[in-house]
Amino acid sequence: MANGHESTMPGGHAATTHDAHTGQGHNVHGSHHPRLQHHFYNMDQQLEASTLGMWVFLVTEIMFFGGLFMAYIVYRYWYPDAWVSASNHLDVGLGALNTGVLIFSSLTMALAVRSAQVGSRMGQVVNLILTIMFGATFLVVKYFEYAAKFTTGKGHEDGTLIPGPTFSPSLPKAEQLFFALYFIMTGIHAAHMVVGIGIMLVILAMAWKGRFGPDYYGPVEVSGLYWHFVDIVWIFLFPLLYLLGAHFGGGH
Amino acid sequence: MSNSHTHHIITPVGTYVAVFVGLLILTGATYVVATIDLGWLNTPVALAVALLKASLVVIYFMGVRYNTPLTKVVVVAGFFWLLIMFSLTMADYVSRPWIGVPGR
Amino acid sequence: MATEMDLLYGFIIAVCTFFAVLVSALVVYFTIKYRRQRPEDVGADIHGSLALELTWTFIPFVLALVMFAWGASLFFRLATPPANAMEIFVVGKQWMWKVQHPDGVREINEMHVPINRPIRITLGSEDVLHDYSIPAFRVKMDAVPGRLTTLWFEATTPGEYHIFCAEYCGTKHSGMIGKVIAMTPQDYQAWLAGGRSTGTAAQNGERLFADLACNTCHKPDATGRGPSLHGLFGNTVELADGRKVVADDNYLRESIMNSQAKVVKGYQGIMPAFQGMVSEENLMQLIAYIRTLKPAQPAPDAAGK
Amino acid sequence: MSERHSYLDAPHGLASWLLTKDHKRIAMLYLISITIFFAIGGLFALGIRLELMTPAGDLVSPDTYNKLFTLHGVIMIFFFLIPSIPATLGNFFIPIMCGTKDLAFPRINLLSWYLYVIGGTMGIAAVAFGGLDTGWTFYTPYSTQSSTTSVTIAAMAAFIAGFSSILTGFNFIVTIHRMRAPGLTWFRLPLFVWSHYATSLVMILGTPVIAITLVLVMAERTLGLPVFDPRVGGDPVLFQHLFWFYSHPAVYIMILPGMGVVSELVAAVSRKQIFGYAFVAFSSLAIAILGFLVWGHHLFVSSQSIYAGLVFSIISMLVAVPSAVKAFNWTATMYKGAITWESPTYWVIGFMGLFLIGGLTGLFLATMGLDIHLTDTYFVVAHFHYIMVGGAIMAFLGGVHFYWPKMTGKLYNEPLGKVSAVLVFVGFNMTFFPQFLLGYLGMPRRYHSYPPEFQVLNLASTGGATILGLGYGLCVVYLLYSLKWGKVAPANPWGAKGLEWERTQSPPTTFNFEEDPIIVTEPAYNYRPAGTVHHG
Repeated sequence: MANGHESTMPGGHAATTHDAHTGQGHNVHGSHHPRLQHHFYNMDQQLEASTLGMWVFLVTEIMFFGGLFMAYIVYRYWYPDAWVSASNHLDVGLGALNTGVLIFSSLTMALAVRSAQVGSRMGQVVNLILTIMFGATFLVVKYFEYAAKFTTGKGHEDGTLIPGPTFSPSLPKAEQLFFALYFIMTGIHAAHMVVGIGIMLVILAMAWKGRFGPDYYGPVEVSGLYWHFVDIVWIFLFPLLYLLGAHFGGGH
Repeated sequence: MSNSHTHHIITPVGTYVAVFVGLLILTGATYVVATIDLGWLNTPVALAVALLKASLVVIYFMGVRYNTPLTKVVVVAGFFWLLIMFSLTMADYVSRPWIGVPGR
Repeated sequence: MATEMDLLYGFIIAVCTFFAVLVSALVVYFTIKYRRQRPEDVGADIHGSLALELTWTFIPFVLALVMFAWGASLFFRLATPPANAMEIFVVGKQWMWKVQHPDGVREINEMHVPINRPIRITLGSEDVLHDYSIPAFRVKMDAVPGRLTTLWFEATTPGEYHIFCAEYCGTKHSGMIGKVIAMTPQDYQAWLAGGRSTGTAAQNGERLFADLACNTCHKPDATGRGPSLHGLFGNTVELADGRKVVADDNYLRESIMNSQAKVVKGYQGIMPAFQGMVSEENLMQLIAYIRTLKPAQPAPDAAGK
Repeated sequence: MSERHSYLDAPHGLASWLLTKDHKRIAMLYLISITIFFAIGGLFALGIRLELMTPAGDLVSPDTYNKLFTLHGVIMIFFFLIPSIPATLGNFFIPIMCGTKDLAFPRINLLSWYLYVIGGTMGIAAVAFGGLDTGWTFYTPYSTQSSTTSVTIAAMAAFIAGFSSILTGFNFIVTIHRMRAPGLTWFRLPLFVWSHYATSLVMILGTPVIAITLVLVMAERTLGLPVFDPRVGGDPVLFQHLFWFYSHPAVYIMILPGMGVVSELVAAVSRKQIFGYAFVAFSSLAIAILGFLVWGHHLFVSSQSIYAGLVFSIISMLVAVPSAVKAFNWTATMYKGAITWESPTYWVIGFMGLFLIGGLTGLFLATMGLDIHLTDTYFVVAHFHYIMVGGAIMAFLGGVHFYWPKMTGKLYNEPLGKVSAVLVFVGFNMTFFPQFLLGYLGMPRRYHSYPPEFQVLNLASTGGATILGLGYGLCVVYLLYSLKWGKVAPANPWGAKGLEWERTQSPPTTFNFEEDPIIVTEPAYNYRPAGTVHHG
C-alpha cells in the first residue's frame, strides 16, 4: 500500500489502488493512469471528487443568481402592473428562439460527454463545435435584443429602455426596476455563456488532441455540468422575463 | 456510498434525443399557455413548466440519475437554501401592511 | 416603557451573569483541581452523558423562549402607538432633523414635547438612511428614504434628552444630533404660542394641494379625472388589477411620488409622479391634509375610492 | 520516525512557494498575508481609539474618521477574520486530519490565495484612491448615491475576496466527503473537521449572495441600474435583506472554525476524550443551518415587518442553544482531565471567558424589545467584538500556539506565550467591556464626536486597546523569533492524539504521511487506550 513516491512531482504518478471509501483494494485500471493526480487513490475517486466539486460550485451559482431572483420576486410583488407592461417591451420571439438554441446546445453538450465516454474523438470534436456555435448564436441574438432597447422603439417612442435619464419618461417609474433587473440578469447570464464558450474552446483543443476516453473524461463531464446549468438559468429567465402573459391580453 | 462504478453507465443517444424533443415541446407549450388568460394561474403554470424542464436537464443531461445520493442531496440543498432566502424575505414584504395604520 | 425595558434588561443580565459565573468558575476550578501532575497523565475515560446533554439543551431553550416572549410583547407595544398620541412629523436630511409640530411650529434639531402624553413621530428621510434615536426613552427607528416609519414614546419628567442619528449617514453623522425638551403641558403651550407658525401641517398641505394643482383632478366628489380623496385615509382601495390595499401613509406617499405604482380601479394612470418635485416635509403636509378629508356625503362611495 | 525533508525546505526558492500546490505551503502563504492585513486593520483601529479619547472630533476630520472605521471593518472582516482560521489552520490540517496528501483541488486552493491577494490589493487600492466611507455594511442608498469615495473598487475587492472564500469552502467540502483515508468514518473525524465542514457550508451557500449584492451596488453606482433606488420605487431594505443573508451567517464563518480549534485544544490540554462528541459535532451543523434563518434580527428598526421580526427573533434565540451546548461540553471535558498549564491552555480559557460574554450578550440583541434600544449603539460593537475578537481571534491564536511546533517545527518561548495570552485577555476586556455600558447609555456607533459624559468609558476603552495591541505585538515578536532561534520541536510536543500529531513529523513532509494511513480506530481524542491503568 505504501507508495514511497514522496518526492513525486505534482501531477505525478504515485498511486495506490484501494477504494477510498470501502477500504477494499481493487485494481480497476491495472497500472495507474497518466492523468491521475498524486493525491487521489484512483481514477474513480478523482472523477467523483471533480463532479462533486462542480455540483457544489453550481450550488454557489444557484445562490448567486438567487439574489437576483429575490429582487425580482420582491419588486414583482410590489409592482405587478409595471412588471407586466415592462415585459411587453421584450421580444418574445427572440426569447423563445434563444431558448431553443440553448436546448440544442445542451443536447450537443450531452452528446459530447457521451462521445468521450465511448471514446469517439470525432464525436467529441463535432459536438463541441456545435455547442460552441449554438452558444455564439445565443449571444448574437442577445446582442440584437439589447440593441433594440438602447434606442427608442414601439411603445417607448420618447426614450430608451435603459434605466436612468434616457429612460422613456412616459413609462411608469417602476419599469426601470424591471429593466435594471432585466439587464443585470441577462447580462450576468450572458457573461456565464462567454465563460462557458471559453471553457468549451479549451475542452475542444484537448479533445482534438485525443486527451479524453472511457478512462478519463472528467473535464468534459464537469464543464458540461456548468454548460447545462447556464441553460437552466435561461429556462427560468425566459418565462419570468418574457412570458408575463400580458402580451396576449392575459392576467399576470 | 453508491458503487463507484455507477457513473460509468452510458446514456443511450436515444434518451438524450427524447429529452431534447421533450424540452422543445415544453418550450412551445409554455409559450402557448402564456397566450391564454388563466388569471393568477399563468405564473404558477409557467414556473411549473420551467421546473419540469430544469428537472429534465438535471436528471438526464447532467446525469444526476446515475449519480451518487450525495450529488442529489447537494442539488436539493441548493434549491432548499434558495427557498429559505425567498420565503423569509417575503415574510417581511407580505406582512408589512398587517400592522395597520398607525394611530387608528 | 423605559422602566419596563430596564426590567427585562435586568432579567437577562441576571440569567447571563448566572451562566457566565457558573461556567467560568467551573473552568477555573477544573483547571486547578485537575492540573496535570505527571507528564504522562491522561484524563478520566468519560465520553459524555445523555442526561446532561438534554438538561443543558432544555434549560437554555426554555430561558431563550421566555426572553423571546417577553421581548416580543414589549416590541409590539412599541410598534403600535396609542390612538390618542400627538403626532409630530420628523424628516432626516444630511445632516439635520427637521421637526414639524401639528399646529405648524417647526424647529431643527430640537423637539419640544409635553410630558405625560404619548408622542407619535412620523419619520421620513430626504436622502439616505438615518435613525431617530432617543436613548432616554429607549426608542429608535430608521428613517428610510422612500417610505414613512413610525415610533412613539411618552416623556414623564421635564428635561432635556439626547437625540442621536443612529444609522450611519455620511460625513457629519455624529453631528446629526439634537435634544428632546420635555416640558409640562402648560410650558409646552406657552412655547408653542411663542413659536412662529405658518398654519398647521394640514393647512399647509391644503395650500400645496392647490399649488400643485392636485385639486383639478381630485375633486371632493367622484367627478374628477382622479379618484376623490375624501374619506380615503385608512380605508381599503381597490386597484385596477383587482388587488385591495389599505390607504395608509405609505400608500398615500407612493401614490404621490410614484403615482403609476398603484392605479385605482376605474381610473387611468395619467397622474404625473411627483418624485423630485415634492420635498419630504411637503409630502407630510399633503398627507396631513388628505387625512383630514372627511367623506363628502354620508353614503359609502366604494367606486370612487 | 526517520527525518525527511519537510514541506518547508523541499523544494527551494520563491517560485516554488508562489506556484506551490501544497496545502501546507498555501496555508503559510495565507498566514503571512492575513497577518499583514490584521496589522493594517489594527492600525485603523488604533486611529479610531485615539480619536475617541476626547469627545470633540479633534484628531482627524469626520471624513477621515468615517474611512478609518469603514476600512477597519472591511479589512478585518473580509481580509482577516473570514480567511483567518479556515485558510491557515484549516488548510494545513484538514487534509492531514482526513489522512490524505492534499485537498481535493490543490490548484484551486492556490487560486483561492491569489484571488485573496488580488482582492486585498484592490482593498489597499481603494484606500489609496480616496478610501471608503460607507461602513463595512455598504448600506444603500448611501453607498450608491451619496458616498463620493471608491465604493466600486472596495466592493470589487470584497467580491473577489468572496470568491477566494467560496473556493476554500468548496475544496473543504469535497475533501471531507471524498478524500478521507480508508476507515476514517465521519464519527472518527476530529471536531475541527466537523466545524470546518459546517463553516464551508456557510461559505458556499452564503457568500454568493453577498457577491451578487455587491454586483448590484456596483451596477447601480457605475451603470446607473437602479435596483435599490427609492426614487424609482426600489427598496433600500431589500439590500439589507440580501446583505445580511450572507453577513449574519458570515459571523459563523468566523466563529465556527474557532469552536473547532477550541474543541481540539480543550481535549488536548485536558488529555481527555471530548465530552459529548456527537453533540458538539452536530451543534456545529445546527449553528450553521440555524444561522441562515436569523438575518432579519439586524433589521428590527429598519422598518421590517414586525411579524417577520418575530420569526427572526425566535430563531435567533434558538441559535443560543447549540452554542450553549458547546460551552457546557467543553467545560465538562475539563472535568477529571489532566490539564496542562502550558500556553494553549491560557488561550483556550481566555476564549471560553470571552466567548461566553459575547454569546450571552447576543441574547439582549435577539430580544426584540431590547434590541430597539441597543442596536446601532456601542453595545452591538462590544458584542460582536467579543465574538469575533474575543472568540475568533483568541481561538485563532490559541490554535497558532498549539499547532505552531507542527507547522514550523520550532518551539516558541513558553512563558511569553502565557504573558501574551494574559495581556490579550485583560486588554480585550478593558477595551470592550466599557463599550457595553456606553451602548446601554445610548452612544451610537460610528460616531466621530460624542457627548462629554461618555468620555471616561471611552478613555478606559482606549487604554485597554493599548494593552491589547501590546499583547498581539508580543505574540508576533516571539513567534517570529522562534522561527530562527527557537528550539526544534518534536513530532508531538503536547502528547496529543490525532493523525497530525502521531503520524506526521514536525514539520510534515510534502505529502504529509510516511505511508497512506488506514484507520481502524478513532485517531483523535483517544487518550485512554483499552487496558491502560487509571492514574486518578
